[in-house]
Amino acid sequence: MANNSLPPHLAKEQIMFMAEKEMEYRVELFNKLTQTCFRKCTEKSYKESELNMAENSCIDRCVSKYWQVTNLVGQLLGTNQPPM
Amino acid sequence: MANNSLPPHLAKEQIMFMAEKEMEYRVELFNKLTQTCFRKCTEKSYKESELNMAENSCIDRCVSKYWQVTNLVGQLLGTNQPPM
Amino acid sequence: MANNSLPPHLAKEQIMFMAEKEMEYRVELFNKLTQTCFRKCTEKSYKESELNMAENSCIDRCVSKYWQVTNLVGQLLGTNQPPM
Amino acid sequence: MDKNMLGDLDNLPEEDKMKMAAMIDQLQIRDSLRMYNSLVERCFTDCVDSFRRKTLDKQEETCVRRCAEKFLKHSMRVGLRFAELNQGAPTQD
Amino acid sequence: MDKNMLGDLDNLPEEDKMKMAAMIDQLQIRDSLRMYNSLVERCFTDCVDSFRRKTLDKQEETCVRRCAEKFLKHSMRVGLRFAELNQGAPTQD
Amino acid sequence: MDKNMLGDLDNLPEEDKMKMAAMIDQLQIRDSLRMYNSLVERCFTDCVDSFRRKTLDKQEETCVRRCAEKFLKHSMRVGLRFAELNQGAPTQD
Repeated sequence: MANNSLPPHLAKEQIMFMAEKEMEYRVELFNKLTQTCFRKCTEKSYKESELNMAENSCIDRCVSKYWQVTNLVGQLLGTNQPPM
Repeated sequence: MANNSLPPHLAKEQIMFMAEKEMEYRVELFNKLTQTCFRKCTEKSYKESELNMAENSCIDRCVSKYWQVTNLVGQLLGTNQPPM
Repeated sequence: MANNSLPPHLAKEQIMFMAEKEMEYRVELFNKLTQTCFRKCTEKSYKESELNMAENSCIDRCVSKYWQVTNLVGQLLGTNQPPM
Repeated sequence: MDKNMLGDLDNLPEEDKMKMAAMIDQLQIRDSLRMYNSLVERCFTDCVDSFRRKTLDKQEETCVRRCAEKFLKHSMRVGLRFAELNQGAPTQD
Repeated sequence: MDKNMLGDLDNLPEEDKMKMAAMIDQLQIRDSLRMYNSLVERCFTDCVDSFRRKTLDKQEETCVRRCAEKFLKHSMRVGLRFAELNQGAPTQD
Repeated sequence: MDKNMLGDLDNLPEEDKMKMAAMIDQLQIRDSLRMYNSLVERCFTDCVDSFRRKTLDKQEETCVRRCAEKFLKHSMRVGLRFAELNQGAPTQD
């Protein structure tokens, strides 16, 4: 990221780009988490459209565990700043 | 979408952006539909490279049903304009 | 690709765009290959974090075969230039 | 990831801030179109398996409705939990 | 989604229309590269399961060829049906 | 795909070359963020199946660590082989 070697208007583009990628990353994380926890917590028979109690608490725990996995993997990848 | 609060050249960018997203959406819909119907209608043994009659009619019905699901979900999401 | 009908600054954008797509294509190929070979060559029990000999040679062969499939499909698609 | 970078953003001139806001709007539009596509794919895959007719039968339609509604509720709940974690309850549980 | 927006597009000056046309070309290029990657992944996944040698054997090669050709024919047929529906046979069947 | 196109690139003025270099940096950033997201998804999917508690138990944590480390080693090995093939050992085996 030779940011400082770029002319100013490109450097600014870089900042905008990084902000965009940061947001894209969060959106993608959210999407993958949502899909994965839906798969893990919901029965595919779709007998009703409400979430029952078991599903609700499964979702909460699933999000919490997914978050921990994200941080754990972040540490392993050696990023000194946590990924979120 | 505070479109009208943007300076004109950004507003124009917004229009271009929306057109691009609209196209991307259609392309993605087409790709997902193609992949899903291939999975549902084709045997994985690949005994021949032609589509047989059963596969051809499965494809037609699969596309038709996928389309209906797209519209049904669109209604549920409460978009007043249909998604296609 | 009516490249030559575009004003020069758009034509240059086209070149940059093509280079970007070319890179994106390679990155996506690499990612899909990596994911697919991980699925084919690694046991999901994760009894250890090292790759054992069987996994290592599976990876090498998997990459080699994936590459061949890429070229084979490239030929079938009738691109006169190979895809890599 | 980048407190620093977000600091930099505050110092941007007005027009750039507007560009940022527009960008965020745009990402949300793209995101919701993608979510829509994924939802359709998932509910179709889970609910439709017979291709002897070209229209959805009653049972398939009911299944798709429930699937979509359930997914939306699921998605909102995940969003709430995700926001809580993002706002910083210390990570380790 | 947006008849209105497409209306707006007609009023764009010439240069913007060219930009639009270029954008459409570009999306098609990106799309065909993605399709190519997905096709390779699918046919590899379905056809190659043994890793005792580093070259495709005859059977795997035949399988890949058929898979790819079948997928292309499938994809064209889907494209035709999709276009028909897009051009507006009323949705409900 | 395009030896020709890459030829064209050499003739670009300096500023465009810098843009290209920036673009490559940017693609790598995006790519590594995507890889990170995929890695998390895969190891979570393979290692976490019980949702009776809201924290990872010891066994799940060990599984995730091994999965991630293994994936990274795998990914590096694939990268080496991929680079060799890209640099042109003749394709047909």
